[in-house]
Amino acid sequence: MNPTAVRRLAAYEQLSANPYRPWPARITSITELTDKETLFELRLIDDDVRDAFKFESGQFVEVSIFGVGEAPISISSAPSKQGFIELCVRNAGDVTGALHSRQCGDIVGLRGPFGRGFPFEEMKGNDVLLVAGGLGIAPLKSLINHIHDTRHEFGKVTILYGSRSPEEVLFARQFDMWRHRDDFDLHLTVDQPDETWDGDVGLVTNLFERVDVDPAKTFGAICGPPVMYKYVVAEMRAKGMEADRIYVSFERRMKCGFGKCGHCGVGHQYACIDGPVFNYWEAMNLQEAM
Amino acid sequence: MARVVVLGLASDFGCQVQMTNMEDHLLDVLGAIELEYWQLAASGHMPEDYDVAIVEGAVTTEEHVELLKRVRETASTVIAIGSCAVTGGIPALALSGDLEDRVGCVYGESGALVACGRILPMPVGAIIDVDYHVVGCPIDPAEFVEVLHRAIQGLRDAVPLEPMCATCKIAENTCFYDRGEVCLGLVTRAGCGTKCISLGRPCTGCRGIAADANFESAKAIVERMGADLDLLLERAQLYNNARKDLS
Amino acid sequence: MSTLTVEHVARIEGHGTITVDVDGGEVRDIRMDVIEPVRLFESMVVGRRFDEAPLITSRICGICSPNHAVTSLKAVEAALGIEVSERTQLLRKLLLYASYLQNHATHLYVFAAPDYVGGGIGSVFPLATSAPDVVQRALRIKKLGNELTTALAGRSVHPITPVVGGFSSEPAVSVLEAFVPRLAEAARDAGKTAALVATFVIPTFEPAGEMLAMVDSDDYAIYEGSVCALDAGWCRDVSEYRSFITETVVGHSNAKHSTVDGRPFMVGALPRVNQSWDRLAPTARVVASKLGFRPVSRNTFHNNLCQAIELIDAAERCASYIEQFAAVGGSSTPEAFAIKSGSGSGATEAPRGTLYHSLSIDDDGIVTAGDVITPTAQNLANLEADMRAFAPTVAALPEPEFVLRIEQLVRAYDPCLSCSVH
Amino acid sequence: MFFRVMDKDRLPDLVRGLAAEYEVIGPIAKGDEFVFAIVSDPTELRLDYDTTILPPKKHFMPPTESLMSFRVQDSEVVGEELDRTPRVLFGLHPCDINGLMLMDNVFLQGYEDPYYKARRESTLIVGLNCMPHEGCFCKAWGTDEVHWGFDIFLSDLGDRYFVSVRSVEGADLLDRCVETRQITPEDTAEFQRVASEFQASFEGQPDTSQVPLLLDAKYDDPIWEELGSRCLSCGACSMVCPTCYCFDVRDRLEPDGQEGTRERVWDSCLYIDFAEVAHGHNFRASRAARVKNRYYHKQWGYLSKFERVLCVGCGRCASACKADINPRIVIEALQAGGGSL
Ligand SMILES: Cc1cc2nc3c(=O)[nH]c(=O)nc-3n(C[C@H](O)[C@H](O)[C@H](O)COP(=O)(O)OP(=O)(O)OC[C@H]3O[C@@H](n4cnc5c(N)ncnc54)[C@H](O)[C@@H]3O)c2cc1C
Ligand code: SF4
Ligand code: SF4
Ligand code: SF4
Repeated sequence: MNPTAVRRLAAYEQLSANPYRPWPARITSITELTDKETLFELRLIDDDVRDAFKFESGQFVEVSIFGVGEAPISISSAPSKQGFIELCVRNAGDVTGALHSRQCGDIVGLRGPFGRGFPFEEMKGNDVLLVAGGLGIAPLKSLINHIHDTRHEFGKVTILYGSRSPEEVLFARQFDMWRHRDDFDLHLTVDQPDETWDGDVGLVTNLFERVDVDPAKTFGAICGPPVMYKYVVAEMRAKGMEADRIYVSFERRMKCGFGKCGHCGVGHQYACIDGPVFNYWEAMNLQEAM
Repeated sequence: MARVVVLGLASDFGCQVQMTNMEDHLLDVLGAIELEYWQLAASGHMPEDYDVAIVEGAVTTEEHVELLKRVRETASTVIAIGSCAVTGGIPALALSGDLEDRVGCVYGESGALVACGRILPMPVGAIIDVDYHVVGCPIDPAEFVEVLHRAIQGLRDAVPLEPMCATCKIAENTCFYDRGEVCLGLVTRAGCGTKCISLGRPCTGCRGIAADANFESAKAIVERMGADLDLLLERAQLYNNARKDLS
Repeated sequence: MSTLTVEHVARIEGHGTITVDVDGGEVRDIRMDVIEPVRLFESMVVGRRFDEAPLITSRICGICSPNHAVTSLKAVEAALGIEVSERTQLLRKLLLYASYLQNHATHLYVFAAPDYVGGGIGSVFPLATSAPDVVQRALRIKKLGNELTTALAGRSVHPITPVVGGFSSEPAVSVLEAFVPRLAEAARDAGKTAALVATFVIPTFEPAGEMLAMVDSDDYAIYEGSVCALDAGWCRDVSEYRSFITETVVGHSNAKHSTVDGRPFMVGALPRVNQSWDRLAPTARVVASKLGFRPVSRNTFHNNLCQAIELIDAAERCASYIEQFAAVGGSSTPEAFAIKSGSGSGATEAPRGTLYHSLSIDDDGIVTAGDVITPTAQNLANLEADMRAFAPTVAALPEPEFVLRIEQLVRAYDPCLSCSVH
Repeated sequence: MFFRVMDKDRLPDLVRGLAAEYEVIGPIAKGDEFVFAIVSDPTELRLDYDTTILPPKKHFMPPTESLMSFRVQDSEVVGEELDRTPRVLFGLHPCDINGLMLMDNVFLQGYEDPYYKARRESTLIVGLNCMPHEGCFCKAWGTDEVHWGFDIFLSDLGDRYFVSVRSVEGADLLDRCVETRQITPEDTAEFQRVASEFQASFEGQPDTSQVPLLLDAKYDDPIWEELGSRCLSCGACSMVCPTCYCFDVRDRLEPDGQEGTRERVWDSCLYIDFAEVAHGHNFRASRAARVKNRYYHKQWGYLSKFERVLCVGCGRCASACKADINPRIVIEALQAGGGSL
């Protein structure tokens, strides 16, 4: 093996030797998206660890702020972009709050990537229907960007995204641009519009009237607040999509991220290692899933 | 650095004494804050402005009420320490019966002189919003420091929600109910490491009733274990007399 | 006439305000207003079960809670006719003395010293940088006292293990023995403390109050003994305390005032050292003598030095109690007893002076009446008398200086105002 | 595996021999009960114990343990120690050895847990046969016997122990510490007799054959509400369980706020906030849901992953639970058709 490969392998082993140990990462960019959500770009400091860090869309990292704690956060950037990751974080409590008070250049800890992501390879050659509610766009954003970077390998790509209000629309600027592209069919809706809003109004499920789905060659991907799944799945099923072509990403309380701490149980599975992305066929049979 | 004041209402100062009882760390803690006023330990006047107010003691006078309102306007963070401040504690025992009778009992006919401005005892939270709670009678110095750091960092309050029994098992104590004795651990906030129980005394509930206590079930347990239900109910009042829902 | 007030006097336990009426440079009147709110403990024990009385009354004071707990236990035991074992008594004495270590160290270094050291620095905290060894010494003694109380009683504030008839749990002998070398060090630290206190510049001041303390024929009295009056020369059984101490409610203070034979009186370290000088540990006596202290002293300001002397004594005595504990047999497991009606009282010497508790219990073990007299409550009348006598001698000083002197006098008593308003 | 016989009066030799090289932990009395604790003198050992308050898991995953210490300012890990103290756990009953093997599945498969692994690798297990006590229902799960998972196993034959030796370390140890002898046909016969007597002394073990099926069928049974109304959410059951492994991770700062420790502490799925996520959504807000989860995870969820049930029938949770929630009774009630206990 060449020396670089050996070094990388060593770094990789180090990475996995103690999965509880966070690796220092520097915040290299901070973009405020809304009042509560901010996009953080992070770079692992150690070159070899950074090179060894490979992930899939839908996977998450544990963000670690020593003295405060850890929080699982989905990676929002695409695996096709290497050397950094983006996290879209809502200020929801201790760790996420502490992260929001950090500045560019500050160091935080990262562990991961953990969990099962979306079956990107399997999705290739198909249409994709992505449905996000609120912060659920965070993991889907990674998938969307990844698809974007390999756009020619996919059929029709439809994105349905519901937010509470126009101020809460995440990645608004980017989506605004995308609305005018014809390789992405993007629909935004808000529950409570204001005078600036010229898009749809109502629940994300209302948008289904506008989409045409070829159930045999479409994959669905859903992420949003707990109440949303049932209704969105029902719409997809109504369009004739099979349960095993729908993927859902779940949020649960998590401490370790790799199947030990027991917090993220969903039925007989753990959201951290068996998910967070579940095939709906599996999820259907999980107690407490939806 | 956070500018901190320490205030005492009606109490025995035990919690403030506990704050000094971490000899090894006192100076470290003081290094992490700017202590602006602490009547017990330093001369000086209460400053106009400060960030964190640490309040010990129950509210028992109109003056306390006024003071707390001012404190709430000034401080961004209020920490209530000790049972007196958090649940009304032992001072709230004076809630049962008639205040005038009580004053008469202690001060005789001259009672009116001293009772002036005296009101029924209340926890601090009955007057103002409290951001952080350090429970116990007295508080545990280490727990105090932990909460202080949480407060300085702006983390959320983290009083355990569950009752005592898990810690009691971790300490490998034999349950008092196995001997037919009443223990308030069934419903009392965890977090003290079951100090009393490990030293052979049943929990008297000084940390207050746990947010997630199942009091109804506890009563059934006491009866089933052949222990004294009246005693459970009375003991539950000892530090929780300001609550009306425990019977 | 103008009025000078010192609100919320710092570095004392509890809230008090000094009010001085001045007329043309002359002090007309001076008062100690205990504004600490009334707490009604005596009424709160009524209706509760007898075994809760020690637990409740321990909450009168967080500084001398071991004394309140033990004194209340003595009252309960007297009411129920329970005799505790020698082992229990020994552990209780050890507990009380251990709490002296932490009490006196805190008072001398944290409360009193800032008045005298470095020209009145207001708090002990600046000393951490200017005289770190002094602060370290203070913390060392305090910590030892706390750890020893914790080893005995589970924690240093509001003891857990002392229960009616004995202890719910006792430490292993080896745990206590590990304290002995540290106690020897503490005795040396206490010696240095006494030397430091002896450098405090205090006025010559001979007030006229009586002095009361418990006296025991064969021990420095803290756990048992009879109460003796220094001037009057009598000794009485503690159970008669109501017959020799008269309490009156005064208008300006939430704490009652006490007199004996119609005179105000002082309790605390000075009266104790005055009356039990011969029973002090020899080293304590030697150090005291070297520092120029001779009993009997009437100077209230000597109370601080006497506390330092008691610190030495406490360190020595704790070590010897631990030795005795290793040798004494028996058990501290609570004695068996039957609940019956009765009344009883108990007293101990708390760091600040004699503490009395009494209780009446009915057939079901429910408390029907309670009474407590704390040391500070006894001292207040004397403190005011002292202030009246002392103020004119310093009235000519500039105001801040005047206030400091008056506060020095107040702190010499190591008052515990929240205690006084139980 | 091979077998030896050791006379009972040699036991102190064995313990002392072990103590020379290892920290020896065994059952000792605490009040009227027993606990696993460091044995400083062989006479303290109470090999006649029925069960202990806490199971041996506390020696592999302490109630509170430091994962690492850190410096706040630059997010550096400044300390991370694995506990490799050589230890012997002496006198474990089969249920507890089985319990450890169930813990192994969690902590040694997939991502290895280095803290658990380090302790596990440096600990020898000396097993001991037992007789069922009132609360045992190990036989119902087949955890009354153990064929591996120990280094040596002692079976009490009255005046001697029948010693089963499983590992090389076990064999070495025995060689070094104590005098043993070859087994005779009489020893084997007696060993068999004791084993049969043990098997015969189980009374009324619940029928567990249908448990997973029953749980599937009885998901909405009123029994869960009934249990929920009783449960104190105290978590005692999880603490005393040899197979409950859930934990929380907390950061604790030193008083100066500059450094701190990241700690792992035992957690319980019965606590109200166990499955609560940000913004207050609680996936198991009711006590009933939480009690039910304990049963579903142990007797169904874990089973689906590791083909074993996460219970060894030790009965500890039943005696720790003041609310009288007892898996054995729950199983029997479900088997009897559910509806109520
Ligand atoms: C796989 C996965 C992916 C995720 N991806 C993202 C993402 O991309 N972006 C994102 O922003 N979030 C994401 N989350 C959610 C995120 O992990 C949580 O918001 C975060 O863990 C909150 O942590 P915290 O320390 O900030 O909040 P905490 O301080 O831990 O507060 C949140 C928790 O504490 C509870 N709580 C709050 N107050 C109290 C109280 N007073 N007493 C008791 N409990 C209380 C809350 O209900 C909640 O359970 C994801 C979660 C998972 C599981
Ligand atoms: S009831 Fe009391 S003694 Fe029993 S387990 Fe709970 S805390 Fe422990
Ligand atoms: S669930 Fe109960 S019986 Fe089963 S292993 Fe755990 S403690 Fe023992
Ligand atoms: S021990 Fe019993 S009461 Fe406590 S959480 Fe477990 S099941 Fe509920």
